[in-house]
Amino acid sequence: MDLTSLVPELLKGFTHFKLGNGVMIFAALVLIYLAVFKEIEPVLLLPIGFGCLLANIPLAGMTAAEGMTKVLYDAGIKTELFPLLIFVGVGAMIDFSPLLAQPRMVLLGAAGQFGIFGTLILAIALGFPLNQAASIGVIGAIDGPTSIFVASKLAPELLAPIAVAAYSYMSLIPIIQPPLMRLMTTKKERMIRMDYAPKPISKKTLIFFPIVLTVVVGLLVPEATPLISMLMLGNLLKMSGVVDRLSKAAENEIINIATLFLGLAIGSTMEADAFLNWNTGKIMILGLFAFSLDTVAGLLFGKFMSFLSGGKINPLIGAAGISAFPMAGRLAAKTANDEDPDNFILMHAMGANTAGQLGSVIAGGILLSVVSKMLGIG
Amino acid sequence: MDLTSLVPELLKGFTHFKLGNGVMIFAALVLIYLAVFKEIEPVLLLPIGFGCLLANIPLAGMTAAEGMTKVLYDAGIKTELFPLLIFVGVGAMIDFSPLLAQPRMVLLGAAGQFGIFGTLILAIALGFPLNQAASIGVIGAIDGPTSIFVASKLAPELLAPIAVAAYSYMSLIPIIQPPLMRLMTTKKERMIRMDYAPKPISKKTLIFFPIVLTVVVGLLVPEATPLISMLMLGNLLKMSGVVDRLSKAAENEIINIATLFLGLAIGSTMEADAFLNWNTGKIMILGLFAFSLDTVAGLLFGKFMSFLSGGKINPLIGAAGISAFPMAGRLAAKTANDEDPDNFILMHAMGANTAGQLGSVIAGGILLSVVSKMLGIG
Amino acid sequence: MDLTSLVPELLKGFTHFKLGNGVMIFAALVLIYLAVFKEIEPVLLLPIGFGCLLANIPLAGMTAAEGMTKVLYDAGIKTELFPLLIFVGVGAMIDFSPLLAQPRMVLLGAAGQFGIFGTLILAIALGFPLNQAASIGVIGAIDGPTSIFVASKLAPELLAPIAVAAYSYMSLIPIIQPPLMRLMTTKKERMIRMDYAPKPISKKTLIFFPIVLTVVVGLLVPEATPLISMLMLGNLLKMSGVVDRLSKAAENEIINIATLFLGLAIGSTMEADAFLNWNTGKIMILGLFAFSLDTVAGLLFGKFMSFLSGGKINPLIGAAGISAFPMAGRLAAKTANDEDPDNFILMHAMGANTAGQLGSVIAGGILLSVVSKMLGIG
Amino acid sequence: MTDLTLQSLEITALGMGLVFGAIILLWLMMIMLTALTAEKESPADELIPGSTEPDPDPQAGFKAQAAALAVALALAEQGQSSARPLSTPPTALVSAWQLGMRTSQRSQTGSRGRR
Amino acid sequence: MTDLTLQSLEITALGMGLVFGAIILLWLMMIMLTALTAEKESPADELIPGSTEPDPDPQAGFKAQAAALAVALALAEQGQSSARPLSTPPTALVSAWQLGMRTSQRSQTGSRGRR
Amino acid sequence: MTDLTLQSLEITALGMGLVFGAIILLWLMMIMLTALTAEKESPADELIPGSTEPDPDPQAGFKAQAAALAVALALAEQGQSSARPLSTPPTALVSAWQLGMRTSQRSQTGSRGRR
Ligand code: NA
Ligand code: NA
Ligand code: NA
Repeated sequence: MDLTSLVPELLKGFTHFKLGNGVMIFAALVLIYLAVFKEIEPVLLLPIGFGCLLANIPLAGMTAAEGMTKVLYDAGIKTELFPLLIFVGVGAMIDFSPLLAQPRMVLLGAAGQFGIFGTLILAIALGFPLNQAASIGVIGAIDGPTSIFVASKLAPELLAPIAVAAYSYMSLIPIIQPPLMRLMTTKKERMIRMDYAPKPISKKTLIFFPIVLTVVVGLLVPEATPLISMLMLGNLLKMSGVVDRLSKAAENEIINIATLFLGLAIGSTMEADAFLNWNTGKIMILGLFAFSLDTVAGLLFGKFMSFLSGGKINPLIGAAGISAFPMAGRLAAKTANDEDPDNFILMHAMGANTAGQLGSVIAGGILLSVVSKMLGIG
Repeated sequence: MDLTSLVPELLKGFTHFKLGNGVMIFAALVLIYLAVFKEIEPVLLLPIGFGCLLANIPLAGMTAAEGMTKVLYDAGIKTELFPLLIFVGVGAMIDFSPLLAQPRMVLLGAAGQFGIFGTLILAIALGFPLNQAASIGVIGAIDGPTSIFVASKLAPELLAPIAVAAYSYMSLIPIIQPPLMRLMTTKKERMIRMDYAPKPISKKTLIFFPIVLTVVVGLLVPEATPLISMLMLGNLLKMSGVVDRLSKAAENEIINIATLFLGLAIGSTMEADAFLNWNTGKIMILGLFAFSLDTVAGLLFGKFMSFLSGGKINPLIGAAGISAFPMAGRLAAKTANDEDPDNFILMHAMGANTAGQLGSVIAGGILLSVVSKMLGIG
Repeated sequence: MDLTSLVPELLKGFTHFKLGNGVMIFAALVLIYLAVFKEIEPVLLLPIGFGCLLANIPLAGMTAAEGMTKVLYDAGIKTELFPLLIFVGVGAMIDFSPLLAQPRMVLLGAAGQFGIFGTLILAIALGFPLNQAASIGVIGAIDGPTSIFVASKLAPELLAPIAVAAYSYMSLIPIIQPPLMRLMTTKKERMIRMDYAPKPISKKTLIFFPIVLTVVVGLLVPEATPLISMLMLGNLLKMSGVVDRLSKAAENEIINIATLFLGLAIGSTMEADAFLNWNTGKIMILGLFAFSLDTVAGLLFGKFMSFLSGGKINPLIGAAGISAFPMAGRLAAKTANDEDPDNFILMHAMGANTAGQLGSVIAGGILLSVVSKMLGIG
Repeated sequence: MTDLTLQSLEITALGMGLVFGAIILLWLMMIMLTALTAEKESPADELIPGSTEPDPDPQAGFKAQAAALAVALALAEQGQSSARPLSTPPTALVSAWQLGMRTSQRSQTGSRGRR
Repeated sequence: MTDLTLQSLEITALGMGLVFGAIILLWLMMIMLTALTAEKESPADELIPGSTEPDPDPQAGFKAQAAALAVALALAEQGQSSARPLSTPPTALVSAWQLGMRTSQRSQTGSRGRR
Repeated sequence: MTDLTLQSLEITALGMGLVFGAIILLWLMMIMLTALTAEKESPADELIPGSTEPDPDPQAGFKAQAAALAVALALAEQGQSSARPLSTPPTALVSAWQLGMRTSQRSQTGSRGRR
């Protein structure tokens, strides 16, 4: 054996290393840094960052035909299994009673979806084809699994930047929303107190709600059925109170394992050649636009509802209608509380926030339906 | 874009909705109702009902080529992985010491399988072909995973009604069995007390039992090996006492996740076109017959053993030999206790009940073997 | 139907039973005995033994095209998913601070890999082709997942005997190492006390370590990336402290389920025809040689470091550099303590032991790289 | 204005129209549902006045409180915590809010967080 | 009688015959097994007189009792429970039965349900 | 000496050389890493003097101790334990070692093992 012929073999890791890999490894380190030291959505950004790191180590073989992250991608992203399983777990953690106690709050969940379509328009204007523009727009659903589900159907090639934008900005909600809240509302509006003496919600209502919602949304927007039904399945497991074993499994094992694998698989698509281009940059900017537009539209609709109600509704809860569950709800309540320490609108904000969760899934399904039809693939 | 052309697109959920879908959604609601409000086998009937709901929402795509429930079906039912994993968990929960303390009780586990073959005869008479008749007969095993395992091998097209019949009637055991018990036994027989001074069972015996049983049954009835071996693996994990991690995983994560996915996947086969026909109705009736015949045969054999023992055996424990573990065992003890508040035959009944579990798996394997041979597929 | 024609059908389990099956079932019982009654690596030897039992019950169909253990093998061994998932869990249980506090200990992790190459030479001499010889050599990594990962790439046909040798001897470490320790060191050497006043390790260091290590090893030895990265992912999940859910899932659900399935799948490859041959016997002997050579080389290097340090290093910690984490580390400390009850070298031994874990993975990757290159498959 | 831009505006109009349409139908559904399933008799235990803690599983509340107490004890002893669950559900959040009031009312001993 | 009916009767006779045959072999196996593996010496801890709680893991009994106690406490505090595990294994059932006797004998404090 | 034997010696020389080379680079990396990431200020809580219990999660230590205590109690009551975790990690081992010293210093009550 000629030892000198081994030199390229020994250095292959370095000789195959491209500048882009370096850039992406730096990006991976930034994601991990945000996750670990800033605690920004760590359960997702840490695995995504680590997956990105692995994808940019040359010849490591993790993303190759039989590599581990490829296996996970094929098993859970291509089949859409992971986002749906995550939704089963999320459903088991959601409580719809604040919304059921004040049903009109559900309208705020519709207003908080303007960002989806506004972003779609802008993405078209920036030259993205319709399928990609719609996938980018769905960042405005401000809900991870919905974004991943729609993007993996319409434009899987953009999955990584869309998922990264969705989760990064979601964790930046406490930085993005408050300035817009203060800009769009007057101090007087923010100080509006809301009575909380809603009609009682029976256990029966809480059990029927996920079932009826699945059927109604399923008939209205078949494309939203996978997402909404898994969210509602999780909720039903929890609310029924008779399948403690299953709801615990949904809230723990199933969501934890799906989250870890989903993060790794998505991160592993961030290989330099595929990820490092202007589109990624544009998507990051469009994502920020989507988040802002959603918030503004939500607040405007909140002001409109406040006006209609004769000033009995605090428009801040409109900002909770964007989804970003449960951070946006908490943040709206906190902003009102900051203005007036005796003002508690948490229950109303959580009602709007769960409505936003529903609205996001429905809007995602509608977008999928309309765009598939136009592209002739529906 | 012509907006009027969109109307069919918007209403497609409704226009594709057939009467049969409505009927099946009603059936799904009944299953969910039984699970949630009557607590009838909720861990299975709730997911089955929800899966049925999803399968009958038109165009929802869950059961389509790449839909989630299709993915789960292919991963766990077609491969028979889910029923086998459930058996690992069940095995970890079974305790064979009451049976090992009174080995003759094992005979009751054979008597409780007459229902399988009686139902097969009746199904043949009703015009079912042999493979389907045998699958229907195995409802009389009165054990969910066994029924699913055999049916998925011989007649996968009947899996849904068979699974629904098996689990529904299993949960109706407290309604089906007591009248038959009172009909078939005299008050004097029901009042027979049984001494419980069995010989002690060593830990070594409890560890060797699942191993030896696997080998013996494996050699006698190779077709029963997958089921019996997974049941015994779970039992060995538990009894060995040295792999706490694994037995906990079997009893919790593995069985919970497999149960949820199995329920969803089976429910999703209940699409109106495939499910709504006379055969389903016949299967439901044949299933009830299977349960009744098993109970009667078990009681008759109990009376025979009582006679042989000179009246020292309470024939009620024969009804526990049908499997339906552990409800049937509890029920037999309760019936004796109702007749005479000082009569405790729980340990004997549990011995017969675990024997029934073994007998059901063995009978399922024998049925599979004989029928495969006759059909020339063995 | 002619009943006499059924006799062969009824006895098929026995008529297909070969002497080899009997031998292998006996071997399975020995493995289970060691696991249950001697508590030798029970979480692996029990499932391996049980899988071996199943593989040798004729016609049971578990290892057939659609059988359960075949499904598990294809899903987790062929894809290398199970050993990698186990490493995620192991990583979450490893603590690198003793090593980071005394970085020079890492050299002992290199010395403890001589056994890999020594065994390879011997295997070549015994007539094994290069790919098989290298797979046998990697038993000397003394780390289960590394052995399985390398063997499944280079010589999957030898997976079963290699895995059995690796795990059996690993559990015999307390019997294999002490005589060699006493043989290779003087009483005076064994009594050397080591100060433990290392420099403090910050939380930041513990978080950066797994990340930097992944990149450095990934660039140096791309073939080691899958193993090292999953080990480091688990460690990062734990050390970051922000993803409690995920690190708990890694340490519990993920590793437990992967371990059970891996054991069953590997055991199921121990079918008599494939397993019972001289090669298996040779591999068992070569494996013992690998363990011994590793220990001797580690001790010699420990003596060398002791000499260089002017007698401040206890050479016993060299024996902990073989990997076999964490038994070897504990054993080295115990041996020193037996000689002098006031001598505590546990922290130093654990540093060397974690170094051995890293060295084993790196050596496995290097072996894979060099041998693949030579065989022209790299 | 290009065809594409027109198309995107159409999608927006159609999409938001459908979203509002669907949501309004949901609103009606919720009103009907709450009306139809409201408890006639009002046993205090069954009626949960818009609480975010519906206690379908009556132990859940107990567990949540026990867990919260256990966490509080642990925090008091340790000074800080960096453990962070996956996007804390609102139940936990609001429960913590309610916990303050409840714990002041009851003095429970021996509570323990179980899985 | 048709051929099919005859065939089904044959299957029944053969099937039940084989079931009884296999079960009788199991019976013999169990008798031999219990005879061969019976403990010669009889340390009270090792011999479990037909108990359904074989305690292969000695902590299991403790855990089951601790869990049962914890549940009992929780129930007492909450009034009712609708949580229902997957087809409760008989061990749990009989343990509950035995629990009554045991708890009356021992007064244990500090028990805690762990996973 | 055959070609094959020569080849295997070559692999050994090359392989062990590379292993030592890689390990030496790791050594340098570790020295640099610890130097670069060492805490300048030294708040006692942040600096863990080579402890095997780095407490990235400050509750971990507490939990480990609580669990250890719970196990100890259980063992004391039951007499023996055959439960055995998957190759006990060294943390647990060394923690147990440190536990002795720590428990002698603090008298903690109400600790409970949680998941
Ligand atoms: Na939204
Ligand atoms: Na039966
Ligand atoms: Na090694």
